[in-house]
Amino acid sequence: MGEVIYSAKPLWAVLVSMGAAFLILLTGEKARNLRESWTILAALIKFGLVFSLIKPVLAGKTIEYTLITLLPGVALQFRVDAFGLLFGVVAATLWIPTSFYSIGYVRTLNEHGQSRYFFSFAMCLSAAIGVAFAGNLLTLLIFYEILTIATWPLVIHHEDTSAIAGGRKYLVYTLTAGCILLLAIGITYSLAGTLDFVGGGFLAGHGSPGLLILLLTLFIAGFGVKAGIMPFHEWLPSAMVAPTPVSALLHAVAVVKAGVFGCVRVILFVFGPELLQQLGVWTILAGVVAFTVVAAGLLALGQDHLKRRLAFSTINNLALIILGVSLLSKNAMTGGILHIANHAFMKITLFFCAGAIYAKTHKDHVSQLDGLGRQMPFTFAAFAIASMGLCGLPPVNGFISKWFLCLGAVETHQIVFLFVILTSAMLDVAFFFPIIYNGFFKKPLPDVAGKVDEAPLLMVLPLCFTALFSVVFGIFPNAFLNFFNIVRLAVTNVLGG
Amino acid sequence: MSDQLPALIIVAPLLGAFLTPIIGWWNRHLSHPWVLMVLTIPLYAAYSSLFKVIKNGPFGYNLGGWAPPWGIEYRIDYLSAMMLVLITTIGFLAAINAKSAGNTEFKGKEAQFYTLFLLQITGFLGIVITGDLFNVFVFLEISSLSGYGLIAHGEEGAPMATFNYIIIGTIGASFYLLGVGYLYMATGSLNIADLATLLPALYHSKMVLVGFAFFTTGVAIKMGLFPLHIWMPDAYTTAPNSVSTLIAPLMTKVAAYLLIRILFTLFKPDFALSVVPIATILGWLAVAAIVVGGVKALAQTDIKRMVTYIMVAEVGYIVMGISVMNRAGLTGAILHIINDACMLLCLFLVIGAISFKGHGREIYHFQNLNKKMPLTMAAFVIVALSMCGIPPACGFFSKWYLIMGTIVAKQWVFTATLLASSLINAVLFFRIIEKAYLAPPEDVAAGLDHTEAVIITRDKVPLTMIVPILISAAIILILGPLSGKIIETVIQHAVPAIF
Amino acid sequence: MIWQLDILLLIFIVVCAIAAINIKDLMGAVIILGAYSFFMCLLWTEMGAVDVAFTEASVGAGISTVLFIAAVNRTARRSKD
Amino acid sequence: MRNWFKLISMAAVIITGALLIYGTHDMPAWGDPDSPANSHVSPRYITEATKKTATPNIVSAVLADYRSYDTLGESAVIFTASISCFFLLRRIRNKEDHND
Amino acid sequence: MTEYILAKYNYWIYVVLMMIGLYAMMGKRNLVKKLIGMNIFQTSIILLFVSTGVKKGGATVPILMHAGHEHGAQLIQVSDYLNPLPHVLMLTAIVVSIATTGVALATLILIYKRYHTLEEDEILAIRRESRAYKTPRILNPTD
Repeated sequence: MGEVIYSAKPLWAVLVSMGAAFLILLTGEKARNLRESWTILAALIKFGLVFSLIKPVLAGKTIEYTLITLLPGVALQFRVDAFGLLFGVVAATLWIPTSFYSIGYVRTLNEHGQSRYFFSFAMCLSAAIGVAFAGNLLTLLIFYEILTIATWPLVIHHEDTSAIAGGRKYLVYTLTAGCILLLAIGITYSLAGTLDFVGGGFLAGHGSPGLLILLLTLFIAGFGVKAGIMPFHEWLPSAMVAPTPVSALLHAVAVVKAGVFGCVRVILFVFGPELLQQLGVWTILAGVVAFTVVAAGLLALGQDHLKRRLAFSTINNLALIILGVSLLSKNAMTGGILHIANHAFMKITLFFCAGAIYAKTHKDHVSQLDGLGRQMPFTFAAFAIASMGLCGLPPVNGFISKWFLCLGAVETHQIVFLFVILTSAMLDVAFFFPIIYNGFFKKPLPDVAGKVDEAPLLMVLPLCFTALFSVVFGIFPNAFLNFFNIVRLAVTNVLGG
Repeated sequence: MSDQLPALIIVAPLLGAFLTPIIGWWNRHLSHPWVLMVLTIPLYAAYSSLFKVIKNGPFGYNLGGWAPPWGIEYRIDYLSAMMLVLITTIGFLAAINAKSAGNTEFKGKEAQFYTLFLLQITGFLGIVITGDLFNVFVFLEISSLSGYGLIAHGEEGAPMATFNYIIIGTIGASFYLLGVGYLYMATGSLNIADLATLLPALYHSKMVLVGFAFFTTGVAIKMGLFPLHIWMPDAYTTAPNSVSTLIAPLMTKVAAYLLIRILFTLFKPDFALSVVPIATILGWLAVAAIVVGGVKALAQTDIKRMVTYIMVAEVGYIVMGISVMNRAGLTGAILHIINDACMLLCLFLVIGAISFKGHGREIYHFQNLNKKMPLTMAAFVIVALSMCGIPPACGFFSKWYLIMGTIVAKQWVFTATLLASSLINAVLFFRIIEKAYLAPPEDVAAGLDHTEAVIITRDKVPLTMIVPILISAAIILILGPLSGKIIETVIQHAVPAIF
Repeated sequence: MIWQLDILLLIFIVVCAIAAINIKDLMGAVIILGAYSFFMCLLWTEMGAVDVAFTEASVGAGISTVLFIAAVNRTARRSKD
Repeated sequence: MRNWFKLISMAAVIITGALLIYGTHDMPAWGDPDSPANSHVSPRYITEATKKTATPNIVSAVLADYRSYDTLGESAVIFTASISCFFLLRRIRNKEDHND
Repeated sequence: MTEYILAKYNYWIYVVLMMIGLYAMMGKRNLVKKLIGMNIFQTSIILLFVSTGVKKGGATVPILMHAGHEHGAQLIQVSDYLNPLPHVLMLTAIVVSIATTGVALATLILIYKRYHTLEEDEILAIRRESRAYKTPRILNPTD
């Protein structure tokens, strides 16, 4: 796998937001500006650290850092390969706009418990980067569990009955998933004696097919909870009670993507395409996620609460990613992995918009948005761009990943899956376009101001920024962050050649 | 000096205990600093013996200069050195903590309290360090007797709980003594190392089998293994807080140490593997302990009582690790001895601080507690996460090894029990965390933000309480990532080579 | 070592033990326990364990009985079983 | 309920007793001078104690010398018990004084 | 058979004593009776130990007769003296048992002060009552 560089940069990337988290807690409510400058500072430093890793990784190198031995043969180890880097870059990049947006959001709504909010947020980011850079399953699990716990205070942030219920549901689902993962990883370790990720998998030749299929089921169940694969998706819509920036970054990028990331890691780096071909379970897996894709799309149609609709759209897209990977063909894989990044940019824009609308007008149902586009043109324009992307229309970046997914589905000669992908695009159109149409063209509700009256600048700028980048990455997939090259490299790492 | 280390570990606290009443009689405020001063000696000696063992391997110390089978030998190997460090560290932290709580709980009787406190620690240390079966009994009794005295001084139901403890504990100790008697009749020796060489020829002798049965039953009683745990919840719940802080984390662990000694040093592992079905019995008892402990803990609203039932389950963990009879399982059991002792220490310290500030122990009393005692509750959250097995706290790692052990042994029911139990723990602790950290939903619904709803003053927890709490919480966090190191340097040598 | 004496003492001891746990008057039970200890001393002397017998006579039969009597005096004397 | 408990304890006692009696099966005959207990460690006490410790009573010699730490422990036990009793009972007297 | 019984009857009687003591500890309701049982139980174990030191065939108490003589040491015959080790151990055990009894009696007095009875079931009833009284459950709809 090319040259290995030993560097503590991945560790620092993880630690920087953890340190910021404690500084935030120490600074407390009294010095708000100082506290929030910690967040922004950490976000910038983190981005710088992660960004500096792109170049060596694209040159075919792997960055490794071993902290301490945990078990014989397994260390607390960070290893940055192309796939991990993709997730890391997405999370680190999007933290910057989210930080600004968060500040605008909590100040506009005058939220309580802001220190706890920013503390948990920074911890989540730390854990997400840890997940991205984990060099083996155990390290991954450790950060995955930290992520679980750090998200909980954000979910229950409002402390009302529905928030607490949502938090409990979240914990029940994710902690059970953690236990299942622990079991799965334990079995893996007892079979193979190692947990280090290897492109193309390391489980081949260990254990009986029955046990391996059971193991795969456990893994997918464990990671699938966070990735919202049906029937484990139930917590995600309930967790939408969280403040919108949380939904935006965590339930579109960090947390759910960590689940998807885990699934993909297991499929490609633990089992490997060849083993899955041999076991013949990839069709079942793809079938399950394909069902999720369609079902989530249908359910989204029925939601009137905007954030819940977005949540189901998230479930739909996450399943699409896993579908792409489990098709095991080169193009489908490229599309799936690329969709991790693309979906993140688009979905975070959508959530930002939802948050901006809520902060300005306290409206959170689709049916209340009539004519609001005239009052908040920037917000609605961004919303329109992002939803076009999710429907797969060029020139937004969603088009590219869906294109590759379709190519991959054709490659595998499973026309069913092509059909699924296209159906999901149709469903996307069906549940997004009415919002845009009503927002711009329907007669405004009486309480909508006739003039342009946007949310605060700290909220509008980030959402314009992410929308803009969604378009930029659609036209130049290799702009700035080299997403396309990274994805190509990741696929090469797995499939070889 | 360094040759006399093993003797120093016992003699220093013992002499310190003899002198404490005099010091206390002279000036009762001096007894606390005196105890701390005395405890630094075994603390130092324990750490240096651990380093000595790591460097040079196990060593013995012949008391009075008599060679082992005739005289009493103190034997320090990897396991006992580790236990010594554990006991002295926890004892020291508990001693620091004892000041504020102890001075109110035992007003006017500090001297006696600290004397018993030192004797308790001496007893634990003696059980661990000695290489002579009868000497173990003597130290077991020292620790039990001082424990009886300390616990009986607790709240309303304490004397009755203590009486039950005395009866059951004496049955346990007597069973242990019977076991010693049977083995002595079979071999004529009392020295563990000597017996270990003599016993293999006699494994099928009925005397040895019965002796073994009584040994394990006696130790199981002291350990509080289901169904012999009946004395434990009452005794530790009603005990004074500064006492349960010391005894609850250590008594069960020392007994677990004895069980490991009996199963793997006194008897060779193949005795348990091929002669008696002890592993199976212990394993299923452990499953029952975990299930019953967890369910009973769920039923409690008093947090101290809840923790005692969690202890029942935790003993089940340790025994389960022993019962699967493989390297991973036993490593997990030994690691869990350390981790669980630290977690329980922290829990009881937190409970002690909460009670000291006059808050109730029922769950509904935890309302808003994070505003009143933020540091204490932060420590509580760390322990809670550790108990649920969330990394990087130490509870995760011992659970990992235990689960590995059950997987290797292909005992899927055991695995399932362990996993289910960590979920039960999550329920147990998160309902308290929710209470402590969240405003009541009624207030939120009524539009009262909890910063406005109640004007909350911070409780000033005395330094002698908050420092041990923070140290123990830090230990929990540090032990987790260090567990690989601990296993590499200590525990892997303590596991019998045939595993 | 005469086995007849031996067996006689043992029978006494067992009888005392049974009586001690069955008498409803606690003071009586305690005194019978003292007698039990005393017979035990005799048995040990007969077995040649003179040191143990001495200790038991002073500690077991003596101090222990005194403690019991003192405790029973301060508490209830009747027992329900 | 109570009888039920008595039955259980009776059963436990009988099991214990049966186990103990089962163990006696392999025991050396009563008073056997060559039993392991009498032949492994103890002969050396009898032959050497006087030489090494200059005490005619072998029990005292072993008690005070070979196993002196048992004796130290024994005195610690007494000390513990007396302090425990003192610790527990003094409060009552204080309370009574207070109440009266 | 007779020989077997003669060789073992001692042990059996000890076991019977132990069973009596153990039964009193577990089955009796009165706390003093439990303690009496505890004493019986412990003495029977001591008896078992002491009997391991017995040697038939002319062995006497373990006190040397020729002490002080220079050549006395050579004359010592192991079979002439009883095994001293169990005696040593049991001296300690007796002390331990009396210490336990002492602490137990102290708690007994505490219990009597508090509940004015020494019957276990009565005490349990009182405790159950007081606990129910002391900790009222607050019925919280969210719990």
